[in-house]
Amino acid sequence: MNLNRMGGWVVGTLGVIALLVAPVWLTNSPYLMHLAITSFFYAILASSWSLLAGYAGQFSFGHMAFMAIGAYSAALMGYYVRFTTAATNLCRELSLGGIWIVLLNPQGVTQTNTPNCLEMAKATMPVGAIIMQPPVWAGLLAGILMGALFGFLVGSLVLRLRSTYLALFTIGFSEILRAVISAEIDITQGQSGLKMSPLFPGGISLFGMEFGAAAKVPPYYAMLLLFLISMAIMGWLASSRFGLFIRAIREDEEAAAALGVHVVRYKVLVFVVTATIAAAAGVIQGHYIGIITPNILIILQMSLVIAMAVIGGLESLVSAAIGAIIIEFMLELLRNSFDIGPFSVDMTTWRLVFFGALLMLTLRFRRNGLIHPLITWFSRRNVGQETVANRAAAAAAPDA
Amino acid sequence: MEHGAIFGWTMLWIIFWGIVGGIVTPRVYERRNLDVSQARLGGTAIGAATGPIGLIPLWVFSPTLSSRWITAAGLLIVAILAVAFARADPNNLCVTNGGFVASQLTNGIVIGIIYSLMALGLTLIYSILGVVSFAHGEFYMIGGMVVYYMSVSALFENANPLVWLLGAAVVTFLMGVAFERMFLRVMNTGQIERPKEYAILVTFGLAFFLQYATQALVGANPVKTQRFFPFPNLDIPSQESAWLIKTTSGNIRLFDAVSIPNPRFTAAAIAVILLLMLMWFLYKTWTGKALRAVSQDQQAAAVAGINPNTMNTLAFGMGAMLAGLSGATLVQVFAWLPQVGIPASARAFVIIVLGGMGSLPGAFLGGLLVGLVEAAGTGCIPDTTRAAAYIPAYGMVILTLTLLLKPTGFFGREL
Amino acid sequence: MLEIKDLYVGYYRDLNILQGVNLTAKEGMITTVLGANGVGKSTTLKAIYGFLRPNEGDILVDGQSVLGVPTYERIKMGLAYIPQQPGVFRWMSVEENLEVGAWTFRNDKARLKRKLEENYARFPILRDKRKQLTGELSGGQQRMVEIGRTLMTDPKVILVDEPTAGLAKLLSEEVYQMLVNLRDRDGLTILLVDQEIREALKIADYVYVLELGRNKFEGPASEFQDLEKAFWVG
Amino acid sequence: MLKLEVNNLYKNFGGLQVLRDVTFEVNGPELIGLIGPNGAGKTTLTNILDGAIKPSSGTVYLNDKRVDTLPPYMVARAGLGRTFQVTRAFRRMTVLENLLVPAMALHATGRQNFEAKAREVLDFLTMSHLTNEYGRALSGGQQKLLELGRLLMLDPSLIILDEPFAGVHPRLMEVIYEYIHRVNSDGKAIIIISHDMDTIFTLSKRLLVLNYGDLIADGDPQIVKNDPLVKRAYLGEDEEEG
Repeated sequence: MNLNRMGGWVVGTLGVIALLVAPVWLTNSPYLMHLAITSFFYAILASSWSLLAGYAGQFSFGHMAFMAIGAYSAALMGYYVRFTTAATNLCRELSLGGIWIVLLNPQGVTQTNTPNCLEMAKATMPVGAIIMQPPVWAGLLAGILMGALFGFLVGSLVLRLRSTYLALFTIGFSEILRAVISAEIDITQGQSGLKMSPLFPGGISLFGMEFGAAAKVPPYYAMLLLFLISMAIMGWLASSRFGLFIRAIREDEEAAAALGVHVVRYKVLVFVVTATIAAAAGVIQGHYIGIITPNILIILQMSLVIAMAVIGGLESLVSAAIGAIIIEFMLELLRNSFDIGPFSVDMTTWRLVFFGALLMLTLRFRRNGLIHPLITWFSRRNVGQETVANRAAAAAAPDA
Repeated sequence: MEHGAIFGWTMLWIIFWGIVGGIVTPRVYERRNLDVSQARLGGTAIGAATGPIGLIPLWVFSPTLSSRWITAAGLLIVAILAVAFARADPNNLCVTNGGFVASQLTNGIVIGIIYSLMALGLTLIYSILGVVSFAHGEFYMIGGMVVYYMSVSALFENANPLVWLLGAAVVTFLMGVAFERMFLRVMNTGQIERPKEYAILVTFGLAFFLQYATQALVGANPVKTQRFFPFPNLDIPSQESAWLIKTTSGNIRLFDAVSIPNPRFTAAAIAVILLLMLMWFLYKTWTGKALRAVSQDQQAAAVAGINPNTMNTLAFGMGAMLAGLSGATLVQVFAWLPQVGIPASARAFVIIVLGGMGSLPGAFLGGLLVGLVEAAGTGCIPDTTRAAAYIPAYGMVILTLTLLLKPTGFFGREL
Repeated sequence: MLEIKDLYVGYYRDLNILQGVNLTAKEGMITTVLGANGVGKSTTLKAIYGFLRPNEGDILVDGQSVLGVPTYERIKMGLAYIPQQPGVFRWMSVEENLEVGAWTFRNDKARLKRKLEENYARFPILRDKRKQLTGELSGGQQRMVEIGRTLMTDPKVILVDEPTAGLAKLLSEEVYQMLVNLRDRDGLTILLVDQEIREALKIADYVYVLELGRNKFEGPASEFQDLEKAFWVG
Repeated sequence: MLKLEVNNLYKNFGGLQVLRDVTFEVNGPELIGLIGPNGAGKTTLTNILDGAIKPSSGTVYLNDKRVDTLPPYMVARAGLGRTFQVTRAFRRMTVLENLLVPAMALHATGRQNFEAKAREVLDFLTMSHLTNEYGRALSGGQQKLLELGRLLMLDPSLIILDEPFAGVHPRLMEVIYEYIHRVNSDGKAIIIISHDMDTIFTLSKRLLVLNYGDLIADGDPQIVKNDPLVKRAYLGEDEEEG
């Protein structure tokens, strides 16, 4: 292990420790805590998008759709699924060794409300029967599974498409999903959104302290944990054969196949992996915010994730994540509107204009992003010297 | 729907046999060393239209699949679906009221013409630069904004609406030219690695930038202009029985059945004039010929002395202008917001893929078809709010089917 | 007329398809470049016309270097290029194709008309088909359209790359006859690159043989009786 | 012992017949030259052997395993490696990573097992000073060598080299010559597609000639050279003969 690599580990470990202990200082500022949680959320999305687009070269504009699929799967499960200890005989249900998984009927918003089958069944159910909302982890599991499923479907479908078509298709996929969620009001509540329970409905005790359902510290650690886990998984994948192969596929599919790489499998797989991570982030964020609406799917959200990944550095997970965290904080810092003489500048919109311009300029003049070159400068600064030194050594050696 | 099951089962039957035909037919053709380029589309169409009745002879005799066969099968599918729909929902307006159907179809064509205008801009850009502009919808939005703000400005308030349109054209053209010069020209110099991906991201970035720059400048409240050209009151043949044409200032009624709102009608009329002007430009002027030459063979055009850089800039500017003009005509139809370009550009993507990337007639035909499908979808689905919300979905279904069955579209030159 | 001096061309700086090629196309003659395929014949023409940038060497037209001139302006120096793949505009009519050839003097209507007439006189069949889409024409006719379009600007030197590749034998004879006519009637300088060694030698005045990006033999066509010498390495 | 059997290969694209009844065998570590005028079907044949396209009819067996129905990655794993006419180094990956791709595609073990071998290969190609450079930083000739290096890591039993000498500097040519000899003496069969007659005649012990889809000659280079069919394909129709 060379010095640079070690330096990277040291900086990384220090960074993680800093993030772990940060709540000690931040805890008095719920606003900063909220910012931190949101920035982790975006960091997960930006880094997983960079795995998809930067490493594998699959320019998908549908990444937020996978996130929404995760969040909505969990939210719908919380709404329509109950675990009971007795049969209702009215709802659709599935018996699993003494426990019934009950599917509630949609009560409807637009048309006349239909009665809740479980409420009606309560009269006939034995006394003492327990009715339970599915726990958060079950929703998380459902969200992840659905994310993986849709990642698989989209991945298999767009496999043969060239980059332009892939971009067109995924942008359309995202829009269609938003249309479906907005339109199926009776199930999804449309624009008014689905409420989601807090991550820890009953509160939780951490480090000997009690935190209520609304406290920011538990979701901070939940999101940070997800961030670290997904970074660890993606980092491991990126440095293993998976990463090697998807980058080879990005560079030249045909050549990769001729060298024995199963192109189809890895292309689908990278969709599945990134979709799953995005979906998991969506579930946690949904529970943290407490409500999920179709507006998380607007193009702006996708644009932000892309801007974060590109400005940070598309071809590096860490750069994309750092870019996301920095930009999320900058978005907040630039929030304050101000007046210049008679003109009032509405910064809530102008900051987006600024990041749009920055995105274009970065692409035009710094394809590798603004953060990534710093990292490579540290990690690769001796490659040039090494090449020169090796060449000199080879020249000095007598010809064999 | 009273008997929704009929329609549902018909759909399932069609989808099932479509898939069977689409999977098996190419294999049969490949095994017999026949041309497989049409086999998947043809197999799917014939399977979906006729089920095993058509598929078995198809597999046994494996005739050459001409586009005529495929079109016939496509029409048959539409007919079967129409009959199933009529059986399933006999009280639907689309079944009972011929006038309503005619009206929907006409309105579909009317709106389709405007979609075509916008898609033509996108396809023009693609055929010359080889780039799909993800900011196309934003030029559309800006075209409408320019018209609205000219129409309320003290200076142009009383000007002829054509002046507003001219303003929209000039603004979007110049923006397109400036963007091409600043961000896309470098693609030809070899300075940019992987130019295709660069183009996708940088035009996407432009969309993001333009959308919020507009919002920052004018706010996010929906705006809409008055009718550009109200109809004169006409009653033909006579006032008592105006069965041929009857107009009020906001509506025109043809044959006592087909009714078209004024804004849509004028928008389509302007679009038709613009299309004719575009055709004149492309086919009769030197510059137009040069553009077509570049789109057909870059090298030969360069050999003939045509500067490709100039043509790239011009094509992008004109593409942006066409989008801007279609927005400019539609700002009297729809409420206008900075976000209005997103569904519009998604639709334009669908159209150019359906028509075949880079094909001008394809874009026109695709626009009409998408207009018709949307009209049928919105007009016939019983639940109107839901139908309206699903408008973008129809386009996506078309896009998915095109990509699966015939990725080159109607007149595609290449995938 | 056209001189190529010590030309190194390739897609990378160190992978040179051409490694020091020297050629001269003399005025009013057909100069033929032969060689097995892959030795860089087409590359030479592409470099002369500016589709590839030479790593080293120079290209002179009438003693004037063309290296800094962009491709689309080389036509104004009297150069013209007929590539191997028919470069016609398939979805344009024959007449439109010819008109595009007149792009550099598009505002000179009289000249345009004169040149169109000249071409129709040269290829009468094109007059009959002038409203037809060029893509619907036969391969030989497409060649005619292309040659006609190239001649619109009165070039001094034409670079011709395997003009008969993929054409039937009868048609190829026609095409070679066309080239001879261009030399004899119009006094053009022609640099012909070809695979059809026998045919190309028949019409050539002067012959170069390339091998692996370098000159191998050269001399007047009359000296080239031993075909095998031109091709096999002995 | 390598064995490649190509039986009655036909390929047509639409109406165009690109290959017609191509049959040949490769037994053991042969060094074969494949030549033919442009459009003769050399690239199509390579793509069929490699699995990138399927033949219209006919079969290909590699070491008694049918490979014409397999996708390229399976064919590669079955022991067929190829290079491309235009260099296809992975430009945004380091030289070392370029070499690891085929090795790791072949074996499901960690990368540390292959790094030593990769360094050996780089030594042989005189590129060890470039180990950590990106593919795009390499010169064209080095990219060509890198491609050859990737084949060594794949360790196939049959190698198809598509124009290995196009445009390379004489010094580099020697490296490639040595590469071919060494790989061949390691027991691998090599098919070289080249326009460079000189090299083909010096290197190969056997020559295959394709002309418009027909395999018109197969045998000793010196004999093939005087075959009237081959002459006609290259020199054009000879009028004295007909």
